[in-house]
Amino acid sequence: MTHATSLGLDSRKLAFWTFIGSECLLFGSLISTYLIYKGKSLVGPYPPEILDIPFTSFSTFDLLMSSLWMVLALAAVQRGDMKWAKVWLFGTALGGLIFLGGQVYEFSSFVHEGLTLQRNIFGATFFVLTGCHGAHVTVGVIWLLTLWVRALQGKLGPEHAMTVEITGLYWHFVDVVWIVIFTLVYLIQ
Amino acid sequence: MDQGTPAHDHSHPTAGTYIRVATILLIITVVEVGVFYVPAFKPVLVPTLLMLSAVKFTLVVMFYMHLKMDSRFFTFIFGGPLLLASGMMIGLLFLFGVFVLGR
Amino acid sequence: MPRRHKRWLTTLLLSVTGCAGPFPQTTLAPKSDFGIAIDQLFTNIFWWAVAVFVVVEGLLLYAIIRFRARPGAPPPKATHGHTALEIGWTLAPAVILVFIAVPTIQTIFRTSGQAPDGAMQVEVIGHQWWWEFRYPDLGVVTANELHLPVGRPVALAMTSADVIHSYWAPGLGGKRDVILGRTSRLAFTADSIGTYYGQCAEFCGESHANMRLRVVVDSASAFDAWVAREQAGPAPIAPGSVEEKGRAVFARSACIACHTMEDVPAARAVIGPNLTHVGARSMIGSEMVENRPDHLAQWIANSAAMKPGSKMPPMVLPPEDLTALVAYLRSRQ
Amino acid sequence: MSASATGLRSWLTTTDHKRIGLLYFWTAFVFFLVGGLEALVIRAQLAGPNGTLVSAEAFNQLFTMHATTMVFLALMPLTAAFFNYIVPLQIGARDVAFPRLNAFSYWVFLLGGLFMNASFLFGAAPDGGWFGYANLTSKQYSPGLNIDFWLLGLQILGIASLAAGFNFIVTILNLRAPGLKMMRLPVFTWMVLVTQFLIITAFPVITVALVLLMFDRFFGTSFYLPAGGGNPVLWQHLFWIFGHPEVYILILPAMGIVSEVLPTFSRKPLFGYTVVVYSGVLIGFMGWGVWSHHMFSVGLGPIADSFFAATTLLIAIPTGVKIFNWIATLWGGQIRFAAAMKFALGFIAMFIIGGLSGVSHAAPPADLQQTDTYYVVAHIHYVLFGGTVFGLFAGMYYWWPKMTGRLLDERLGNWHFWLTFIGMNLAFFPMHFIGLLGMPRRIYTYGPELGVSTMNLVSTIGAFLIGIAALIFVYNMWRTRRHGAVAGDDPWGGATLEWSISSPPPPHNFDVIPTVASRLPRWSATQLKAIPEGAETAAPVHVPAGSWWPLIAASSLPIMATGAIGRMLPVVLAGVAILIVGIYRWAYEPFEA
Ligand code: HEA
Ligand code: HEA
Ligand code: HEC
Ligand code: CUA
Ligand SMILES: [Cu+2]
Repeated sequence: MTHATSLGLDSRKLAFWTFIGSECLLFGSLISTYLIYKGKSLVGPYPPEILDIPFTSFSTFDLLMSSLWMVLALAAVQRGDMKWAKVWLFGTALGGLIFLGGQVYEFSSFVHEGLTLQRNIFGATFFVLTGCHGAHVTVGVIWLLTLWVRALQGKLGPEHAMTVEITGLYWHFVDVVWIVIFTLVYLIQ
Repeated sequence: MDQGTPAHDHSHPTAGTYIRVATILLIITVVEVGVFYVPAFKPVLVPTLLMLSAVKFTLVVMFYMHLKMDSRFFTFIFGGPLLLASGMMIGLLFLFGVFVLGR
Repeated sequence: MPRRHKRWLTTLLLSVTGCAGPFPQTTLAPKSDFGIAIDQLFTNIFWWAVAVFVVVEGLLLYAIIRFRARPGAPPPKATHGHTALEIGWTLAPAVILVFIAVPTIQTIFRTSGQAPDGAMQVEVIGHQWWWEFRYPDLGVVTANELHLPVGRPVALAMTSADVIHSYWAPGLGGKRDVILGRTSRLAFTADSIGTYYGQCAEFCGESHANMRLRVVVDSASAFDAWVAREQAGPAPIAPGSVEEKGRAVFARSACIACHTMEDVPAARAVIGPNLTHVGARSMIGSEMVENRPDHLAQWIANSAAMKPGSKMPPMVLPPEDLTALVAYLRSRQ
Repeated sequence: MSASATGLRSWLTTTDHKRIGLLYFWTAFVFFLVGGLEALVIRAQLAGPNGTLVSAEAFNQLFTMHATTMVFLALMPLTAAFFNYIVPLQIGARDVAFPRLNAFSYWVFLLGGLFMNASFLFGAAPDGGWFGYANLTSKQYSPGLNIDFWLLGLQILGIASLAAGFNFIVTILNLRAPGLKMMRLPVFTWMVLVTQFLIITAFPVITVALVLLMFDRFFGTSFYLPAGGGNPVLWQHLFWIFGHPEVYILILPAMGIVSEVLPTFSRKPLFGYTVVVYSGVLIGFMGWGVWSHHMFSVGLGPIADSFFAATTLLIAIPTGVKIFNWIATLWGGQIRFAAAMKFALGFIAMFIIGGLSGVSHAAPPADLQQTDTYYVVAHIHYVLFGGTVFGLFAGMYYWWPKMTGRLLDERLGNWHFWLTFIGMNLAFFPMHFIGLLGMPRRIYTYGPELGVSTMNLVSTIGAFLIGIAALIFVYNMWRTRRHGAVAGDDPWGGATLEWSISSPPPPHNFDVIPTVASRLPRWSATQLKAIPEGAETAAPVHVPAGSWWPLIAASSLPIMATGAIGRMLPVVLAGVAILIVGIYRWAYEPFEA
């Protein structure tokens, strides 16, 4: 796989950055939809009545931390320090799981308070946007756990640093999207 | 940009840098949430929050995703679509007359 | 000046195609300020396009003929570019585009649907697959046949009851989509008396092709007479007449679930066209068929046979009831 | 055709870009015939007033499927066939960057196309028009399965395009032969690169638009329904934000092909290479800022209309620059009228007409009379048929010998060209008048009083002429298999790398990866040396064995879609399971490319 390439860049990494570029448009469209429909709900619950800022701030914190664990995991793999790599990889996945748990809790409490997909346009746009992000987190968690298991099996080593780096790119991108969502959906009501 | 650039050994930043970035990110997040709760900020809330989240965005992309040290090419591949996405969002918001900044 | 070009184009058209007019939906013979503004703009662009076409295709043809391979000719000289030329053929189109863009933008603002004060207000509502026209100031509601006075500005405020349609009467100007939950506007002044044909221009489902309309532009007095008749309320019915029987059939049938009929108190529904003056319309089913007794009877018995997908279900009635009903409808002048 | 393995299995598991290119070609060509057949039925119905050949319902399905098939199942994949076959050869690579992903793209495309067309078996072919405007596509107004097939089918096809997009961007950027700098790339490869960027940025937008529609139809949300606070106009914006770049996705590869064919058959390098490349990039970029020109009749307000009119008009400049450079390429050349060249010249001539009618659409007030009439239908067929299809035919005649080792017959090619050329002008030129005289598009019938009956008849005759021409071409392809003249490595005297190897190329393409020292490596004697023609094969080149996993992973998508159509959750989950297994096995399968 590692022929000399024209740009001197790893092909998989290049492909992955193109993919991330493409994802920008995906989330851009979803976020646009959310913003366009902001304040267009015909019936409540409306965002200020239902969004829980302290709770979501914690989720945000958690996701930011998991990004830190991710870079540390990559640094460990690059050093060849597989012991710490396992720790950080698992930590990152755990951060993702906590975030997802929070989202499950948030969604179910919203549904409890009467906000569903069908209830109003806020519900529809909110669930589809954050749900799409959540789906990305889920994929990321599975991916991270896969790497972690392979690390436990001893099948992941410094020679796979690029794989870990790409996983990291994905994970940080998901984090970056959340940074935007947190501001546009939660803080700017 | 073409031939011969050997896979340049983009020295990844050290754990120290990562932790410093994380600290800044956390502080910004705290400020964001704080600003949200302080009534005095109401008039400038939206621009402030947009700016803060842009800073966070940039930090993560620059340091955690290594765009700062990595090949310029990645910046281009990511920046182009990001630009299109932003243009599309701004255009759509204008067209639907919900330009949030102007509220 | 623009009129001359237009006639020129129509003549070309006739000679090229061997088709005989009249073209009831032509966009090339507009009879309103709105239509004329569009036509002038289009004529302008058309001639620029002709000029570009002649020059560029001419060059292409010349090159093809002049530079075809000849046996034994020396190999061509390799040219890789020519800066002055390149700048030239970037600038030339740019200049032409300025000549197109300026009148375009001027016309956009002139035709943006802003009506002058005192314009006659008409509400247009698109339905699958017919048109409802309401005159809020006159208290008149009709279907598929829009009546307008000549020389008086008109402001159309348009929306849809279901999917997206597009109101279009080419002789009086361009089209505009009508969309549920949104009001679109058109404004124009018709400058000639006559009947203008048009149809729905946005694909709206099975009978999109059959969602036609006509605009009857009348003199002020004739228009006023039409309004007076529409405002007059239902035509009286002689006791014991077949029309009276027909009214009874109407009143006890499903018709009242969908239609408004002023002299049938129970019939106030707005799913289908208002039938109070249905007898005065020249066509039924949005220009599907002439308004004749036999057509009405067929329509009521099975409208979908005339108009695929019609939202009016087949009405099964005994023949004599149907005859009476048709007579009654015919009498709703 | 790669000589090594044969048999069904080798095709199902192939990861060779040349084989995948051929698979793309034949699949897309069949879809082209199907889409053309649908067009012929449309034309037969409209041959005279009050046509009764098909019902209103069937007609609506026909034009929807005609356009959807032509755009997504015929023209895009035909361009993809050339990306696959030619791009790696032009850049001196042994394969694309991700051969298995490439196979995956093809299988997803094939299965997505079959899924969409399976709707015919249920009498529920999509019928909302190719841009499926909301709210006609809502459950309320389209209760059948028609729209479900359409939206799920498009969603699947989008995945195929996206996957191919990433693959080709990386291939072109990263697998170029030594010395092949970006500004030495053949123009075709350049245009492919621009196209792929458009694909990876435009398709996510329609993906979102379709996801929202899917939620409306499957889960009762109101994204496009005013009754629940939604807005049908949002669909139009999202669709055209995708849709306009999509039309450039369709034309840029054809422009690239023409930029290869013209120099070869004029024996002159492309005039203004740099400008042609940059104008292509510019067209792609500007294509992002014009989408609302499809929505002038919505009434977005004078400011928005003026903005989009201006941006749209601007695109005429880089397009014009290309046209002038092509003409300058011919100027002073030695033009040989091979069929490939005829189609390339036809492309220029016809595309100008389509571009000029486009400019007349770009003036919003004028468009208020033109939009949704046959005048637009004329525009789209001059650019799509006169443009893209002509370009593709040029490419087929040009590269056929490289792909099969035999030349297409030129005499039949001559007939093919002239019949197509005459047929298309008969078919589509009258549509300008038909539209200006007031015939809307998408109507299954019209009255004799409209005065357009004769012109419609002429148009129908033209369409059938195109059909005959297409049959001649099919016969030509068939005949050539055995009786075509043997091509040799380089029948045309082409300038680019693909002509330096045998026809068809060996599985590994290049015995020795060439070193490139100029834009036209085969045209200057000094450069020719750089290509070790017939050089000793160095070490035997390893060719990967192929893989089942792309096909298996791809098959999960129509399974999920079938589950969704039938509202059968277990089937959807089965599809998901297959996908996951497929991805894991794929990821950890030993594979060397
Ligand atoms: C291959 C596909 C393709 C291409 C290349 C184009 C190219 C262009 N298109 Fe077209 N278009 C379509 C495919 C394409 N289009 C399709 C499929 C639709 C309809 C979709 C649907 O509704 O179903 C459509 C519809 C469409 C509309 C909406 C019409 C309507 O629905 O009302 C408009 C409006 O502005 C438009 C404009 C243009 C313009 C300005 C160009 C320009 O890019 C053209 C530029 C080229 C030239 C101008 C000619 C060469 C230039 C010169 C020789 C220089 C000198 C010229 C001048 C100074 C003018 N197109
Ligand atoms: C993308 C490219 C593309 C191509 C190549 C074509 C090709 C053709 N198109 Fe198409 N068309 C569109 C894209 C295209 N079209 C689009 C986007 C629309 C808008 C749809 C909408 O409104 O939603 C449209 C709409 C459209 C309409 C308007 C329908 C309406 O509004 O009601 C018409 C009408 O004449 C038409 C005709 C044709 C014809 C005659 C051809 C001819 O060029 C076809 C040539 C014919 C063949 C190549 C047939 C060859 C095959 C055989 C002879 C039989 C083979 C045998 C077997 C398969 C067994 N097209
Ligand atoms: C379920 C609703 C429904 C019922 C019941 C119904 N109609 Fe209709 N009717 C419609 C609709 C909708 C139209 C418009 C159809 C079109 O043009 O596409 C219509 C059109 C008509 C027209 C043509 C009007 C015009 O101006 O073109 C007549 C006449 C008519 N209906 C008479 C009747 C009579 C009489 C009955 C009862 C025997 C009846 N309708 C019952 C819905 C209904
Ligand atoms: Cu209403 Cu088309
Ligand atoms: Cu467009």
